Amino acid sequence: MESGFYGSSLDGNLKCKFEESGLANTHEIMEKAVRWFRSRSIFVVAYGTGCGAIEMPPTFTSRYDAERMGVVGVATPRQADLIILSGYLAYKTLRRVIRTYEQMQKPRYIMTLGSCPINGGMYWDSYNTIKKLDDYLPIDVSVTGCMPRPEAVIDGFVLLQERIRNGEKAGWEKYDENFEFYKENQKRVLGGHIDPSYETDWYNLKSGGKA
Amino acid sequence: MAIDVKGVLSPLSAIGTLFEHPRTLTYPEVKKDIPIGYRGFHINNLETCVGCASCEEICMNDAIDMIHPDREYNVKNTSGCIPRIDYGRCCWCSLCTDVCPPGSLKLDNICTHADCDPDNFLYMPKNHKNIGEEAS
Amino acid sequence: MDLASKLEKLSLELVQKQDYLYSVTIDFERLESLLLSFLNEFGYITLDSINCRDDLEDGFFTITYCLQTEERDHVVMIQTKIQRENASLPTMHTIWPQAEIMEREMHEMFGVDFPGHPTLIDFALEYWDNMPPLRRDFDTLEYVNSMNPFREQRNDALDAKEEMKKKREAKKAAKLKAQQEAEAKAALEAQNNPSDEVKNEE
Amino acid sequence: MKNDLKNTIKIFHGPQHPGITGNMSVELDLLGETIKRAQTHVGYLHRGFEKLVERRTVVQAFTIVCRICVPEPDPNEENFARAVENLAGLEISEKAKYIRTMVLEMQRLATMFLWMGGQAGSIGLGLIPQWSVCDRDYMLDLFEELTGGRVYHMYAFPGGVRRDLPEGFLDKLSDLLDYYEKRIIVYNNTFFDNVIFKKRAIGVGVVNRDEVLKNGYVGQTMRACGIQKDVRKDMPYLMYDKLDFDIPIQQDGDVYARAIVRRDEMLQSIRILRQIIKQMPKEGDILQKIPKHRKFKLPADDTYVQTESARGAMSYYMAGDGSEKIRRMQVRGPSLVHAYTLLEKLLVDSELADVAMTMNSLGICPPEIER
Repeated sequence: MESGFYGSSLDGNLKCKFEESGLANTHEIMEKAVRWFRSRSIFVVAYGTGCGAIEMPPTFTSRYDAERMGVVGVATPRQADLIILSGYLAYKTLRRVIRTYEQMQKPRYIMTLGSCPINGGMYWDSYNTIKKLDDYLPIDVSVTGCMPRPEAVIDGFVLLQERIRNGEKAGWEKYDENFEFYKENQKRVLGGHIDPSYETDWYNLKSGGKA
Repeated sequence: MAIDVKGVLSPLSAIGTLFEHPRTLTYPEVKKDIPIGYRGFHINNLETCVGCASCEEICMNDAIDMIHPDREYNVKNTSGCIPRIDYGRCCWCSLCTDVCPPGSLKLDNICTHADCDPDNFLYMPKNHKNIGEEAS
Repeated sequence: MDLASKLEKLSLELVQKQDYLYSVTIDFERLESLLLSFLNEFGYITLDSINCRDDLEDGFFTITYCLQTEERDHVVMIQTKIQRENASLPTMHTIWPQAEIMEREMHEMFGVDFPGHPTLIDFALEYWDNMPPLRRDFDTLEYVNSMNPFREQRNDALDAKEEMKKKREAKKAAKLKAQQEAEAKAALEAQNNPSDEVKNEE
Repeated sequence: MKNDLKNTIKIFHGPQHPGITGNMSVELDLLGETIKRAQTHVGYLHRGFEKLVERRTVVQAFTIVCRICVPEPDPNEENFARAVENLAGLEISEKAKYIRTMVLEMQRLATMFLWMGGQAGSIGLGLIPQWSVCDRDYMLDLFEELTGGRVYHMYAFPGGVRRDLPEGFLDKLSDLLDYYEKRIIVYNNTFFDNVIFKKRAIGVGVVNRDEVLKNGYVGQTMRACGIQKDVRKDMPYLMYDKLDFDIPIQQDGDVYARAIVRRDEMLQSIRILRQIIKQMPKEGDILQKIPKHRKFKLPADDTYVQTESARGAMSYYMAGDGSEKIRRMQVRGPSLVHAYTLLEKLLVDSELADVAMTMNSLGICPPEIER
């Protein structure tokens, strides 16, 4: 899959047009500009999934003020670019997180806070949390700490912005490429109970969909 | 209905804060001083580490592995091993530093690490003698 | 204390555990009537918590009801034992509304049944099909290993005790070897110039 | 019941929602803007603490308990430490007691500032969270210095505390309290007296006074109904019987009354801290000598301890069995009853816009409901 930033078809058309008119470089410059703007306007969906959510208010309010870097909180996943998974995920939360992530528009990114999503963390022997988040969802940036200080969270933002600016391969592209792999893992650990299932035909629901 | 005059006017006093000094820390440029006792990342003085694995034993998160260092630092090291910490497990409770018999394992006040690959969180404690001091 | 004499009439003993903590132990048959008399006669109107302890070795659950008076200046624990197999308790939700949620939790975590309880549905777990997780015979680490893989980069970890043993043995061997070498050397030297030895002896 | 729910629309308030106090959800059946039925769902944060504690030794388990309630970890640490001390028969020194009391009161202030941000944010006063979260951060800076942790302190250890006071700490605390006293006047002007807050909050979420004691509502929910009860006064622990403070009450039982009670409690906390600064002993042990972690055994006995957290009484039941591990630890926080028995009832026939405000004012903290 092409890593085009305007969506694949439009991207190809634009490129052709630029090349026809002898402006091959313009396309690159445009893409760079788009990347820069994208890196400076990251909208974060307001979903505190774990302990790390307690460091979100200081990060987003006046003391550390992530807004000066263009990182702003929004209410719904439809408007968001980034979801911060702030800590351990219980199986019940993972179902909601997968749904929230799939509702987000591309390009979308995932940042994890704390040790728990990396290798289980404090709850490594707990029966209700997942241990390796990158089996189920593609992670762009992991920040360690229990919990990470606002400084560490901002470091995570800086790293994410750098990656966007350099046009490195983002998590959502991996998710599209290895969709079967991620779905298989999700089904294995969630026992097939992903409600509503990803294949749900929303326009021809036969039995009442369970929300 | 009576109008609550005080309730309407008193919130306007917030305008006065326009003239106060801003409290924001512009972090990546200006860094806050983190006190020395802060429980940040691990440092280990390899010249005094005796490889006793007390830290491995007390860690309830099973975060510490004993591995061979690249060369021998301390001839008195009983097992020839030094601790390596999995930052996908650690909770910075500092029990490992409390039980360390020679006091070689300590917690630094550096505490930020972000990486794009979740496999990169096995942390080798830096070989520092004291907090904030480079080893020779 | 006033309560102690009242309980003595019911042939029960009030034990003081801490400064503000008392406990009463009672058999299961009289539990419901005792709770009612605590509420209606002794003035213990608040149900603070219900909890369950799994005594696996003896085969029963210890149930503790913590009650407080209107003054809230001390806590009385009413403890009873029920059989672990097919455990069942009378529901208290008609008397104390908050018991509904506490009993729902206990049903999920220990598998205790409450006949007549209106909402014995999922509390914290979802699609759980294993044994109730807070029972002591549920091994959480085994369950985790069957569900989730951990990271594999840590396979190079060594057992420090083994390494210590190995190093000690290596040291011993080295020492022995050094000793033998020294002896051999000494013997060799003694062979080569025996006159030195004679000189030393002198 | 079925008939009432005719023509209603069902929406989920949470878990992904900016107005929720944590990772939980409330299922609402709406008729227009009016709520006809509310049902709480938790479990998004269940980690099985009570199981994990059984697998660890006492020394290891103490680091995990502060994670039970994220906004205020210290009452959990205090409860755990006191329960272990009760079981093992440890006595702690006067200085350790003073330090622990101080940490609890500091935590109470920090939690109240965070609550203020949430309460103001839930009715759209965007300025107050910007200020109050920043003010809370100054307290966290002091915690960093004292305990080495910003949010999770892991400081109150069975047998005392883990570190001594750093040099000049009490002076810094005293300066911060001066600053807080000035700030509370500012918050009075901009938030508590604000006509917007009054219009929204007065008469909303009224708790029935007759239910309070029987249903086990605690904390500000109880005190805003005119019931003057506080664990610090009724069953004094640590140094609270030697400190002079009042229990503020209000009579109305609505959201506004709870807010005023919280504000008065902040002032009382400052008063307590000032006394502690004056009375703090200069010398003294801070940590009792305890056995090594594999040899620290608890007798086969059980105990029940209560601590007044910033949202109400928090209780721990703990039982040992003669081994180095804990047989059973049960946590009963204030949120369990508030989120189910109380909230489900309060929301019926209220407006959708008031849900976030009511939840905030009850001080519901999801990680503590399900552990």
